[in-house]
Amino acid sequence: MSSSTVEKSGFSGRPKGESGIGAWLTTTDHKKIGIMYFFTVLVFFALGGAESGLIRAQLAQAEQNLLTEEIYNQVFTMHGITMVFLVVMPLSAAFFNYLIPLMIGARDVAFPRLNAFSYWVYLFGGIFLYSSFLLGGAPNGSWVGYAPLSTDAVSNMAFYAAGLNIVGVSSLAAAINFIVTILNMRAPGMTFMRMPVFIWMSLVTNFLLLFALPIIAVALFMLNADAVFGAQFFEPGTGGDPVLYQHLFWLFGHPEVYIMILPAMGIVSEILPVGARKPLFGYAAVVFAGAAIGFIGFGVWAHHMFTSAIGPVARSAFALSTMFIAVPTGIKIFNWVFTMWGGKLRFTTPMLFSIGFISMFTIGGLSGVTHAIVPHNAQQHDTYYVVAHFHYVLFGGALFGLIGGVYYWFPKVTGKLMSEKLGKVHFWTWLLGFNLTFGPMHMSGLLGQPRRTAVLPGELGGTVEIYNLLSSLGVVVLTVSALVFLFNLIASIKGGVPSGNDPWDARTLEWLTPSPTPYENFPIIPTVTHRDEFWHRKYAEDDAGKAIPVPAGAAEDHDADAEPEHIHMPDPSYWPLVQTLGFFPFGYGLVYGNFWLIGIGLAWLVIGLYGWIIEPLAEGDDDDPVDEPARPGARAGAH
Amino acid sequence: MSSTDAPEQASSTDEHDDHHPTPRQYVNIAVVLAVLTALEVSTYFLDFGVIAIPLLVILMVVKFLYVAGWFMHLKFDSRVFGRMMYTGLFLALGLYALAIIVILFDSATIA
Amino acid sequence: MRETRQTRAGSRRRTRTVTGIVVLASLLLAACSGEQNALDPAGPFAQGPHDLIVPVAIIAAVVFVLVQGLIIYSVIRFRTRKDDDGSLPVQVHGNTRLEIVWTVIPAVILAVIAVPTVQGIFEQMDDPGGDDVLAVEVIGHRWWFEYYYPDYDIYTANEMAIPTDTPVRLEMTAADLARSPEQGVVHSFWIPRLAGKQDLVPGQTTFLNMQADEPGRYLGQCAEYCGLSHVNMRARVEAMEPADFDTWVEQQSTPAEVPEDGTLEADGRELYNDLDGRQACASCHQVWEDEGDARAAGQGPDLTHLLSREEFAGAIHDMTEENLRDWLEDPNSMKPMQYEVNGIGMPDLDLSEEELDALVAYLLTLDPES
Amino acid sequence: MAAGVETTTMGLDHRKLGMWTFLGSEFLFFGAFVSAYLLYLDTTAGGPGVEIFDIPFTSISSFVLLMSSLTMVLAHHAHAQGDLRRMRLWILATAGQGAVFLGGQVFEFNVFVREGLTISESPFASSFYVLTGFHGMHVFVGILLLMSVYVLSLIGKIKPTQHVKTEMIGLYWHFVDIVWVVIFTVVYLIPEIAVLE
Ligand code: HEA
Ligand code: HEA
Ligand code: HEC
Ligand code: CUA
Ligand SMILES: [Cu+2]
Repeated sequence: MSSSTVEKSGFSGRPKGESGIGAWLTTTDHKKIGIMYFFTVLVFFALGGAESGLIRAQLAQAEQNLLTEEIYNQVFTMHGITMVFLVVMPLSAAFFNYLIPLMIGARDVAFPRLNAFSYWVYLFGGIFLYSSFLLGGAPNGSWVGYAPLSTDAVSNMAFYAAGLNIVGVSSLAAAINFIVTILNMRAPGMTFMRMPVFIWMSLVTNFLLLFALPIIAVALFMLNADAVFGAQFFEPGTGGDPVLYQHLFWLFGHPEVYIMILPAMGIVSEILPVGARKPLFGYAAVVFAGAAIGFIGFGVWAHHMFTSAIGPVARSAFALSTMFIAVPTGIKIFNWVFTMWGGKLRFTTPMLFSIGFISMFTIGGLSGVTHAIVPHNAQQHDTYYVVAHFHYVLFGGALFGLIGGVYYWFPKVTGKLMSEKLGKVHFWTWLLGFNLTFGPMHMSGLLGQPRRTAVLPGELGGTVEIYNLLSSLGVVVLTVSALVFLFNLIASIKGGVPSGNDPWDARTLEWLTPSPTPYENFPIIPTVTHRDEFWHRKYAEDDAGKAIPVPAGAAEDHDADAEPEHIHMPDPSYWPLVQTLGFFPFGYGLVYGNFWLIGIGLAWLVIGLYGWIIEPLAEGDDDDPVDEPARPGARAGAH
Repeated sequence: MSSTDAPEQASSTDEHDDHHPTPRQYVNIAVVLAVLTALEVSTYFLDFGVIAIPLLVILMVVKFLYVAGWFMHLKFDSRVFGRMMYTGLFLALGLYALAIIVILFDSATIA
Repeated sequence: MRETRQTRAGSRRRTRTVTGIVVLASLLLAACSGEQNALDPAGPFAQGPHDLIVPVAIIAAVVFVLVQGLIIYSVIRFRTRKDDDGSLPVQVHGNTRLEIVWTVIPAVILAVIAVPTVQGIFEQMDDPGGDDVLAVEVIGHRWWFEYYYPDYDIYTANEMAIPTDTPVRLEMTAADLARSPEQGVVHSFWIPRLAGKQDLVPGQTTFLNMQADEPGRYLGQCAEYCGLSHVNMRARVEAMEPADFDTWVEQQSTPAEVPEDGTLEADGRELYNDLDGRQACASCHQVWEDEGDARAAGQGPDLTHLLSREEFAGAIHDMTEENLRDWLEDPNSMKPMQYEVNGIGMPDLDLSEEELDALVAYLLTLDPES
Repeated sequence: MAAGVETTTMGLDHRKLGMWTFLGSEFLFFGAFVSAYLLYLDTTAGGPGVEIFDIPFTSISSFVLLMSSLTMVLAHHAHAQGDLRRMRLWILATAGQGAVFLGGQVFEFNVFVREGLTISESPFASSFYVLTGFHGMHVFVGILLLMSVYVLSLIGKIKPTQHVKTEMIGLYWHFVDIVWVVIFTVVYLIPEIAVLE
């Protein structure tokens, strides 16, 4: 093990500092990266929220002209892109980062530097997308970017194509990383059926990412090639098929919506049992349903194209598969409800958000099923009724779950509790503001209000106006609520009440270690003998199924015979940050059709890769152990 | 960490090297691949009639399996690897076949 | 065909009573207002889907009440009480029988819904057939709808005239003639009270059936985002008694009258054909003046009987003298377009006051009623 | 906590598992391009179509790429034996064959462009160039990786024991080869034969 010191004198050395900004810039620690994801998401959420504020201000009354059509179209496009790709997905990634290693009893992810790489690519991809505002206008072709509209230069959608591909690289790298981590780094004894549901849902989500991202990458490359390099993929003038783009986009797009909801479902499945003081009702069914949703989710994509140029047989087939997906989702809903049934519920803030999740998501899910009634989908499609549906599942679902997760794991990260009082204010205003904003959209949509329209036409009839006004008022409530959340967050980081190591009487492994989590996560890697391992270390069940606490100290110490280990942690590295900067020239090259920039970007990425490879080997990195005994003779043979 | 014994303990690297093929076997496989390729190309010069296309597909699959099985060691390595790859392969085949069928045979234009 | 339509009308009356009982009272309240209201069908092709969604909405409402009821009940019943002894509740891990119940019941419900859904899809898309079907070709341009009546060789824009009680089969595609006949972007034609929407795809033809029971003006909107002025791409259907429709066809099939020489209108016609140096109106628009001439689609809307339409420019402005003048003076301020950057829309032709007077006077003569 | 195989849950090397995971997703990537190509086979907008292919020429370069898989696996075998010198030799051979293939592709593209098949000619042309171009990019990346292994093993950064590294690059290389096996049949041979008939 001492041989590693020899290696330290390599090409550039590795960064040291344990503190200060440098430590953050070069970190490969999954916990720090998770925290960076979280704060970056906050900024993008504020941007996306501000954009939605502009949307709602414009639509508060009929025939308003606060924003021109040109600006409005950019704003709603960027709102959609921001919320989907720069808020919900990376917020899930923040949880993956922080929690996956902790929940499976590992010290880091499988590829720590790749993990840092993912973060920086995400950040720079986001900055790249937003730089378009300064460079002649943001993309304005909607978040689905239908061709051939988006191949038109005035749509600025080259930024969308290049930007999303960059962000996609981040997600793909992260997906591979997390899949390998979950499959290959579980603590001894943690079999698949002992994994926490959150881990299961993360695994499914990352497989969805793994298989869905390449599809949109292709769609975006084609779009980019059409828009900038004169290709003809979707150009009807030469026989290109615009519907092909729609198929490719939604082949990705639908799995994508489950990518956004499954992590939240995992989080809720962790919080509910803790809040109800009862194990998850039907663990196997919840896990299986999650996997089924992921799988079926690949086979329903054309339900976004019911009014497109597809025929009756396809419409019927996709209607059926779409309806069918309600079955596994329903299983989860009822299992969650029955987790609460017969429990002793403690209404902590995370619990409130989880209950809010079940309740609000069900509304969005049910309106989803009404979309699958194809003959009537022709009325709903591209109206505010759809906008209502997807905000109920995305905001009422994904965001409620993820925010519940923030409250729940905040003590884990900081060792402090968030204010429960402010948390409850946040929850109730959030719930109110959310329903006020999106509830009325069901009505205005059915009354004929189309989406993606820059002005609310007065001729739609008086009723629509009042619904829009309510929606716009809702955003005011939401903004206040978000500020309460933000204040709570900052105040609790600064001066929150110490939480102790296990504030919720939790069930899973991450609470086994001290809070805040020490650098190496676990002093000794735990050996797992049960699902909900940590809970079983605290309680036993009597014959009637009643739980009784195990007296302190009497617990059978599973890890007693484990020897103290020599702990290797991944070293920090400059290269993920340095290398990913290369995506800027690469991206701008793709946007402006400049092969020099593309070349510079690629060269930069390659050189960065070399820096990465040549960097002195560290113990415990995603590389071969340097302390592997060298085979005498073999080395000599090399020269 | 090497002291903890995981339940699904693995064979060490050196162990599974043992049942890796020899260079001679690799060369044999390559010869087979070369012959198959020659057969493929011959369909261009000779007229195989209706069997040409099925034949080409079969040859392609066989070559695929040979390279994956021998050169990529799928035959000898953990089944997990193969599962990863075939999941992607079959998902791609299924999804794109479905999409192509929808586009070619059930576009609204025809209805 | 007639028969099915009658049975549909019957079921329509029945569901009206059903809707009356629907819990969603607000749905009903809304159903009484707005000419672009998807909840107030005014023809069989809108009624069919409506009759399907109402029971589904009821089922959804029941599931909604059930789930929310369960949640609220659990929250109240199983909250930790003040006098709680701190012991843990019974650790139930699951119940296979229950879980099967809530797997099977939704599956059965959905299977039941699926049958009429699939039937509805085929009904909605099938060619209504029969001799009385009126064919109309719809071409979506950025950002206005063009209509062509192949049976009568009539071109018009924005407002589609149809006879009542007659099925109309729309054959639709999209094109931006400014660029090439086959280029264009996706649009969607949607008149909620008469039918659901159907996308218009450049290079392909799609179909949509619609029919109006009563005469009236039905509002609609392009429903697929198509860029800058998507919001300003509105559509209208003017349904009229068959006799009135025949009159309309008659009028539209008469060439426009040529104004007498020496009048302001005649000057306008001159300018229309030749704007010395600037792009002439006639290069993009057609005014059909001679039976012998072929009628043809242009880059811009056909102006032959401009004044037979109540609105113009994607049906966002009333057809008034003032508006027309403003339009010619500065089209972009009346409706954002992209002529300069993208060749889409109507250019600003730098018209002088006199030219404007003359052109507007000329346009106002394009009225089949006069 | 090194990634030694002994310490992982499934007993698999992280990097190999990661590589296979990545390759799984690559099928979806190439599959989409191949699908677009198949859809657009006849969509030539009056320009050149599949008849433009020079099958004998492509057969040779395909054959070279196929054989590079043999040298690749021999390189790994040598590395597994701890024989870095021979490993480097085979690596060079592999990269060389890859370069021959790439050169062939560049030549082929040039000929096609001169014959009027540019990327903006038709959807057929676009999908052909982008599909084979992306494959070419993969080969190019493979060559870069191979040369890195070569150099790194020279300067002692890759040790005789670290044959997982060659194995990983081998996996990638064989995959790229497999994709070409499919492309050669589906993109070149079958359409060409269908046209001849
Ligand atoms: C988190 C994201 C998310 C989730 C989870 C879902 C879930 C579902 N979605 Fe949604 N959807 C979106 C995000 C999401 N969607 C987005 C973003 C769009 C718009 C994209 C755009 O155009 O911009 C969209 C659009 C969309 C459409 C296209 C609408 C249109 O444009 O015309 C359709 C059509 O079928 C649909 C259906 C469904 C269905 C059936 C589900 C199902 O999974 C829901 C299942 C859940 C339940 C049904 C509730 C619980 C179940 C029970 C309590 C059991 C009992 C129930 C019954 C018996 C019915 N969605
Ligand atoms: C997860 C996804 C998500 C989320 C959370 C939201 C959140 C919101 N969205 Fe949505 N939206 C989409 C995804 C999402 N949206 C998508 C995909 C589209 C389709 C785009 C398209 O058609 O292409 C869309 C479209 C869309 C439209 C339709 C636009 C149109 O069709 O013309 C509207 C209209 O009202 C709207 C409104 C809102 C509102 C009011 C919120 C609010 O809930 C937002 C509330 C948030 C805030 C108010 C933020 C406040 C925060 C602070 C103030 C904190 C400050 C903090 C720091 C400095 C750290 N959105
Ligand atoms: C380069 C092409 C072009 C030229 C030249 C042009 N127009 Fe137009 N015009 C259009 C287009 C395109 C529209 C449809 C705009 C829309 O609604 O989005 C239009 C719309 C109109 C309309 C409204 C028609 C309706 O029913 O919506 C009128 C009236 C009109 N033009 C008159 C004129 C006159 C008069 C001139 C000459 C002084 C002229 N146009 C020159 C392209 C042109
Ligand atoms: Cu045309 Cu929107
Ligand atoms: Cu979907």
